[in-house]
Amino acid sequence: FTKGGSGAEKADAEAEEGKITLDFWTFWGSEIRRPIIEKIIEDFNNSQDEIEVKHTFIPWGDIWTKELAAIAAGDPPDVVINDINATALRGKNQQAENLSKYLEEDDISGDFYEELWNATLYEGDSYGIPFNTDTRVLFYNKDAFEEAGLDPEQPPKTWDELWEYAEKLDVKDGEKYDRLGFYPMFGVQTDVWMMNADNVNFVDENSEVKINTPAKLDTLEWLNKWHQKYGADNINSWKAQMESQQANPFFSGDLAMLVQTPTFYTQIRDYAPDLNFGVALLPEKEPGNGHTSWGGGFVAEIPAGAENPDASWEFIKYLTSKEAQEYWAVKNFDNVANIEASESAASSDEFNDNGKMVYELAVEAMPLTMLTPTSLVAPDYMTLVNPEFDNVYLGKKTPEQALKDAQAAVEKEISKK
Amino acid sequence: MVKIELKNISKTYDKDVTAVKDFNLEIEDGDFIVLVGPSGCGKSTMLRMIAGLEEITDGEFVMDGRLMNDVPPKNRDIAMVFQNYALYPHMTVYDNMAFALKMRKFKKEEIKKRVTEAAKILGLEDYLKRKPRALSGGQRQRVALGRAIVRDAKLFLMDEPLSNLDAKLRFQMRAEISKLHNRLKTTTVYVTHDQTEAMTMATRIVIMKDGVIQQVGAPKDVYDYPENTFVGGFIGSPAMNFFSGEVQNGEFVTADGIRLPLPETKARAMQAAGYGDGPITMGIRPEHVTLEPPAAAGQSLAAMDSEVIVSELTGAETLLYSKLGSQELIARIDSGLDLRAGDNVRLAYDMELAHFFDAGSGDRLKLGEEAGITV
Amino acid sequence: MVKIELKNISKTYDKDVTAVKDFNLEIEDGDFIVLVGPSGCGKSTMLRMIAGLEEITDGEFVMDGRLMNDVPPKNRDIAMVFQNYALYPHMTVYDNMAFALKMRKFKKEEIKKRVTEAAKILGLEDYLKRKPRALSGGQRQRVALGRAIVRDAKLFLMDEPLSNLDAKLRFQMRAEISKLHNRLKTTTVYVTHDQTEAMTMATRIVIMKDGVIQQVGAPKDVYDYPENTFVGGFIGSPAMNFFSGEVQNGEFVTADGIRLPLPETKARAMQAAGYGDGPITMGIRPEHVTLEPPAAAGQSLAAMDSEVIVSELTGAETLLYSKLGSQELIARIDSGLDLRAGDNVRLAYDMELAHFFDAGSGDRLKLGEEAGITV
Amino acid sequence: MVKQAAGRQKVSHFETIQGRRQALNIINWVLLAAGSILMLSPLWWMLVTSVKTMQEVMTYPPTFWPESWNWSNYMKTWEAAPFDLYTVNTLTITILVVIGNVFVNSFIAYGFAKVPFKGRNVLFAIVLSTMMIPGFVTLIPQYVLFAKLQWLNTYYPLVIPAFFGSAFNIFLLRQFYMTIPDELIEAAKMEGASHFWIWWKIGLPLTKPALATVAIFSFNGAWNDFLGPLLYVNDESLYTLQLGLQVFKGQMSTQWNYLMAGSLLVLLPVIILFFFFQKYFIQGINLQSGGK
Amino acid sequence: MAGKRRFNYKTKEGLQGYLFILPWIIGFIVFTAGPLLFSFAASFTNYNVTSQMDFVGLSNYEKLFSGDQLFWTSLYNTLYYVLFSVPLTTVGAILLSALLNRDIPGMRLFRTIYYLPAVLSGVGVYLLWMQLLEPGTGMVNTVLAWFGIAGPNWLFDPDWTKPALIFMKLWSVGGGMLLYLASMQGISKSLYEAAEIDGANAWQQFTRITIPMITPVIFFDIVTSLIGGFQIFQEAYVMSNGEGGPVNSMLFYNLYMWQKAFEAFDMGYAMAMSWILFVIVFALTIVNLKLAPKWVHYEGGGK
Ligand SMILES: Nc1ncnc2c1ncn2[C@@H]1O[C@H](COP(=O)(O)OP(=O)(O)OP(=O)(O)O)[C@@H](O)[C@H]1O
Ligand SMILES: Nc1ncnc2c1ncn2[C@@H]1O[C@H](COP(=O)(O)OP(=O)(O)OP(=O)(O)O)[C@@H](O)[C@H]1O
Ligand SMILES: [Mg+2]
Ligand SMILES: [Mg+2]
Repeated sequence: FTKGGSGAEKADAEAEEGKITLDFWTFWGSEIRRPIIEKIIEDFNNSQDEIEVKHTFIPWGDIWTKELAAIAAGDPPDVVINDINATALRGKNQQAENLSKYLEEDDISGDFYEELWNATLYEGDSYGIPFNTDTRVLFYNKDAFEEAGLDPEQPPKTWDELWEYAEKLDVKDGEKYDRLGFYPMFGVQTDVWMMNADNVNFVDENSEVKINTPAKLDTLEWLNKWHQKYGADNINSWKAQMESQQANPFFSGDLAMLVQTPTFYTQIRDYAPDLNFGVALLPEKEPGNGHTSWGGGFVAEIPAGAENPDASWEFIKYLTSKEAQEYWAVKNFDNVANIEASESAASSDEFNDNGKMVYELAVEAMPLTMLTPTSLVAPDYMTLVNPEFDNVYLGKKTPEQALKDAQAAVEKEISKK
Repeated sequence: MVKIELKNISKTYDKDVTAVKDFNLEIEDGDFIVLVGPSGCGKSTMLRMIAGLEEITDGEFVMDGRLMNDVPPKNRDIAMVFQNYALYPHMTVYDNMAFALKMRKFKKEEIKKRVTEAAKILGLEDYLKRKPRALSGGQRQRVALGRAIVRDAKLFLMDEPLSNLDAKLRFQMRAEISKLHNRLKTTTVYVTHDQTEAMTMATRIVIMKDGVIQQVGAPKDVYDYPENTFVGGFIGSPAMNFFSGEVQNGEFVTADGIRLPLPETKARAMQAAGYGDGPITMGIRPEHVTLEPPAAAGQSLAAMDSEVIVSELTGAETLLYSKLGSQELIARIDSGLDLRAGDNVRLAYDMELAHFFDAGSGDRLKLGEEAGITV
Repeated sequence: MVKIELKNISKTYDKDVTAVKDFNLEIEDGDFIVLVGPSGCGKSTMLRMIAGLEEITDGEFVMDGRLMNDVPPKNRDIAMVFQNYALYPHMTVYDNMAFALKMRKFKKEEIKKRVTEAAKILGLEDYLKRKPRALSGGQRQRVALGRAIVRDAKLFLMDEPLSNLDAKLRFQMRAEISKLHNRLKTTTVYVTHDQTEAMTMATRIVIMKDGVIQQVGAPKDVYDYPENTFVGGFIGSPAMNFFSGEVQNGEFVTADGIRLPLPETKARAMQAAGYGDGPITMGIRPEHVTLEPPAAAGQSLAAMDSEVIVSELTGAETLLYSKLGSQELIARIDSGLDLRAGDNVRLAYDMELAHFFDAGSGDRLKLGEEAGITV
Repeated sequence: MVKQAAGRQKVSHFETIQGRRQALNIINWVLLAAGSILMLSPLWWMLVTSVKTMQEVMTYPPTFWPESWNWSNYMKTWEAAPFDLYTVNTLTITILVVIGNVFVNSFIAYGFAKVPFKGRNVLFAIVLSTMMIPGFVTLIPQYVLFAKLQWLNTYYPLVIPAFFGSAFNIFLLRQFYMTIPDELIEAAKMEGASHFWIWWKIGLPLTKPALATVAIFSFNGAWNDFLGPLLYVNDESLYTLQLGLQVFKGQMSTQWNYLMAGSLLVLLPVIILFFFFQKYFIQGINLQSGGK
Repeated sequence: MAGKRRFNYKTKEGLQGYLFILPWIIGFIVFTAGPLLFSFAASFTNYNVTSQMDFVGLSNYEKLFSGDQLFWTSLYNTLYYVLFSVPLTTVGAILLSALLNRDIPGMRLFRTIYYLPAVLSGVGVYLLWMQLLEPGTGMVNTVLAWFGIAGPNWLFDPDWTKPALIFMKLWSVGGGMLLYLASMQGISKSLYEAAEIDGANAWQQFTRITIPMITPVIFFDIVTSLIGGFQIFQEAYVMSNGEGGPVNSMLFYNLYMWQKAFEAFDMGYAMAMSWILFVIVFALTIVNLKLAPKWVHYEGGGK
């Protein structure tokens, strides 16, 4: 047990030097990400002599359970990377420090994509500063396009084109598919297409439930059409592969088009270097409807009750500054929240042609990207909604009925509060 | 080494099985009490209560003046041989025997000395390193016995400790236990089904039936003067022969009308006791029914012709199964003669040594011959 | 119901413990073999091999002409009473007894009939619903016995089935087993330490020692003509008295120089057999040492004065411990006399019934008297 | 020797003891072997994945036999994090937990099984009921408790509770104690042993198979514990193997080959331990052999 | 008077009893009781871990019973799972241990192999299973196809998700197998000998001797798997991405509770849920305890 003690002693020793030590928790422990974040930290530590940041890797997913427990115990870390979508909720529950007082002095709100920034606000106050983000774009296999007689430089732009292309790209062998053209719900879910259709979240800012809308009904019917086209057996089999996060049919050319985050490019780069692919914005429902995409991201936040919020703020500011962000973006091939950093990364020399192509498109997609922040009134309403969609695909309900039921269920949930 | 009083002790299992009922006994320091009785009569239960393994439902158990009912077994300083051995299966024979001594923090050499000595007595020297699993039944039983005799307990409880040994070994062990008892004078309560053991080892025998004491007394007294038909029939093997009948004119008349003349003194005493001509039960031991013998002085013989039903050789003697009228009869005769079923013999009944009991209660008629018996 | 041949059977445990060595025996259909021998001599092992529970290390076991060594126990159709009962602790007494019948798909009523009947014979009617844990030792043993007798097996194996019963019950059970055997004529192998059981139940007795057969024969033959000192000493209780000495001029002379005249025929036979004046062991049973008796016809008595060391009443008789010269001696006399330690008695030795053995090997000297014995 | 004398019935091989045993054994063996395939298939998959390149891992359709066996993955895995240190850490925790679990639970279980006392059944029901509340409901209050005790960032929260019994193990060992004949306890009482000694000298040895089982379970549990160390340890120098393995797992992508290699390496000691530890719970203790 | 003394002796032994369980009592008071009581108390509040903990009476419970469809869904899913997984795993483990409790070559290896799944734990295994259960090329359906069986869409068909999890659970019966193996060691050989003589074949010996003699452990297994079954969580969490699977068919009680506690931060509500679960499981356990004397055989007499 002496080890436990020594850890504490070390912290004390550093404190003696008169420096403030900050505990910084991230879930970036991989051999790629870890050195990058640690380089940023090192730079920060070297940039001044009052604050010393100590990085701790805590596994993905469980990091926030631990954070919550630590907050409850009154002994939280100083800065934590957390999910952007629940930031407002955490603000509401006072899990994170209100950053307004710092923002009054240093208003950096304009540095970030608006959608991201808004997601951090609860009653107008920010509870976390956006760090990185993502969006969804369409990857497609150029060789397959050519094979199917499609122009590899003309990816589908609308839902109808998408369907049409897929039809051409399909290679069928009896009931099975040797190549699947496209299936919208690999990689993203029903809700993304619904937003793509009408740019409205299921529950809007005013807590109004917007599930049973004509555009969403159209979407559901359209998605169901896809489902019926390929059949549950085929879809499930392919889907299982994709969800296992291993063997990906897109790499092998067995899947012609796939909606994925831009960082998916790094996987193509590493695991399927010979793949001849292109990227495009998400197709729109009909021309002019808008290529709305969907994304998420992470913020740097100060957990409630942290000891040195001022110092923490300094560090967060550094983390989200253009310099650090650009470094992160380029080294990781990741989308960042800082607009300037994002844009300058797009033209970075470190990327090769493909990289540039993907990154530029990602930056282009960012302003079109919606977030789905956790609803403050019914944080887990998706548990009520998802089964209704499932029922449609299973043929147990009509799309109308399903949306009606989902609408009713969520309204009921909200009314309980 | 200890005086024991058992006062009105009863034991009820599971609310309805009464195993021991109102048991009263005082055991003197150095006594060797042998407990006998039919299977299931409560002997083991009694021992287990004394040991503290079974709660005493009712009554008091006092040891050297101290009420023991509530003293835990380990503080009673009693050594016990369990009827079913209860050896520790994971320990060697040596460790089984040494366990109690280790618990009592004896020195290693002392333990070794005692265990080896006991093992020698018990003929277990060669098995000390074995686990019970690899022993024969009799060897296990000897280990169980050894476990007790290595100790100097205040009280020994032995529940049929020799039942699985051969005659010769049993004979030796009996001698060893007696020797031990003579040396240490440890108060002992001993359960056995072996008549010889009971008769030869006991200072006093306690005969139980259905949880109730039937008679307590020195072996010879119990044999010679059984308090009731049960004791008479139980002690002695083969059992005493019983005939129901009645007394008529100084003769015992069986149900079949066969007449056996009574010795005069007995006849008179019976008359005096009011059994002049009422129904009565006569008991006579097989060894007191003999083959046409020359009546010796003081014997009162009544002879009858009988047919041999079975003749059974037991070694030294022969058991002769026959009938007196319609009632079965066993006689114990010398093995010299070779009798066959169907042979006719003339059997003599030594009426002087016959016993008489109340036909209803089965209690012994006290006819004056018990004078000087220490009960 | 079955004829059994045991040929050169040996059993070795764990590579080094030899429990049975070169066992040879033919058991006729309907035989009632009693196996006796000191504790640990291999009796149970033998039964377990016959049952198929223990592998036969060497030799052949043949049943009705069929080699059985490799036949699994359940196909041997053997009923067995285990020395340690081996009752099923989770079943009631009824179920314990019914188990084998159930396994053999007997009808419910038939099972009920048989079990109730057996329970009645065994005095277990009141306990049918109990689990073994709530039974006394003797009751458990009776359940074990009951489990075997409900069956009509081809062969019964009984390993000390009555050891924990009281004399009376044992006597009854013995009778029941004999009855059963007379009725069914089931071949039976029976292990006991009880001399009476051995003598009365057996058609033939097998005496073992250290895994080796010492003698096989009818009870009376074994008793009267023990093949060697071991058998002589083992059969009969108390054991035969042995004196070492030598033959001189038709007299047996003990080591202390005490002279006991031999019957003429014996003396002559001995001479003929070359034991004219070599060292020799004489054995005489306690019942053949009597108190100054009137010599009957054909008896060859030699009388000596002796001092009583201990006189032990066993019920019907008294055991008299004394000495012949420096050698210990037990006599079995009638209980009439009240002898005390230190009393002087004149003891007569019935030399006609004495046994003589080679001093070295302990083997019996065949002096012609065994004529007509069926071995 | 002539085993087949004239006139004797010939016994078919499968009617003999050996024959029947053999037949049964063969059936048994075949069944088990068939089942083994099912049992081993995930393991095989792990092994295959662990030696693949990531590129092959992502190949569709997946391959059941790797193109090349890249054993060097194991080296890389081991070097990806201070696994030597993590091994020592994990071992420290595990050994302490096993010791605590084996002895303390056995002790408590003996009390519940063999020492009658008032309220035993009620208390036992409470023991059982502690298993019935889902862990994450008490997670926060328990964390707060350990924080109050100043035990955060030490192994205390992982180790100390093991010395105060766990319901599962208490229950398990109690069941085993209940199968020990009372006569043995009684005999020991007669010989002057206190309950403590009876537990130590009779109880422990006679429940060896159960103890071995508890030891294996505890070892397994502590060795594979993830949530405990995650919550209570902050310092990465105090991390355990399971936490260490997480470096291969990302939010978006996972380095499957390294993760599987690491998992297999972590699994190995448990398998080896189990293989050799078996004898303790297979070694029969014939509880009845000491009696009739 | 005598009564009083008897009380003393009993009390003395009783005190020893308390001494034996003292570690547990201390542990319970120090480590368990506090959090338990806290969670009980908090179930009557709107506790959200960080900012609020106001008494709301029974409203959490009311909401659960009256208006929460998912509560019932999750309860149904959980009951379904328990109802099938407990008997199946118990029987499976017993049968497996019977096969493994023999002395034939390779047995050590087999035991190790069958125990392996119990050692493999955590998230990785479930991901692995997702691959094995993959309907098209997954190993399970591939093997089923050899026997001409068209395997179902395990994790995507709401009718098959729970069977899939039960199947997975069955795969790891090695833990239970270990328990049974251990308890089979305590059975006296002489019972088998007696049964053999009585004519019982291997199967009869197994059902008539082995099974009754291991009832203490069967009882243990049933009670603990029941308790454990009701708390099924991680499998579902991993395999449904924390969401509950198709049509919420994998939304088990604890998964739903977890969502409430750590996603919606409605900890008070989750704690109320946990106590309802507690009551259900406790009631079942008490029933089990009461029924036990009818079928569990304790060689030690259960004193
Ligand atoms: N499993 C075993 N392993 C090793 N030796 C054994 C085993 N079982 C018995 N023995 C030894 O074999 C010998 C014969 O044992 P067996 O049980 O046949 O004796 P027995 O004649 O029945 O004796 P008893 O009258 O005491 O029951 C004994 O010396 C015993 O110690
Ligand atoms: N645990 C128990 N529960 C119920 N009844 C019992 C229990 N133990 C013994 N008995 C009954 O109590 C009576 C006395 O039993 P005990 O063991 O004292 O007999 P015993 O005299 O030792 O007989 P044996 O000579 O057969 O050993 C018997 O009828 C028995 O069935
Ligand atoms: Mg008894
Ligand atoms: Mg024997």
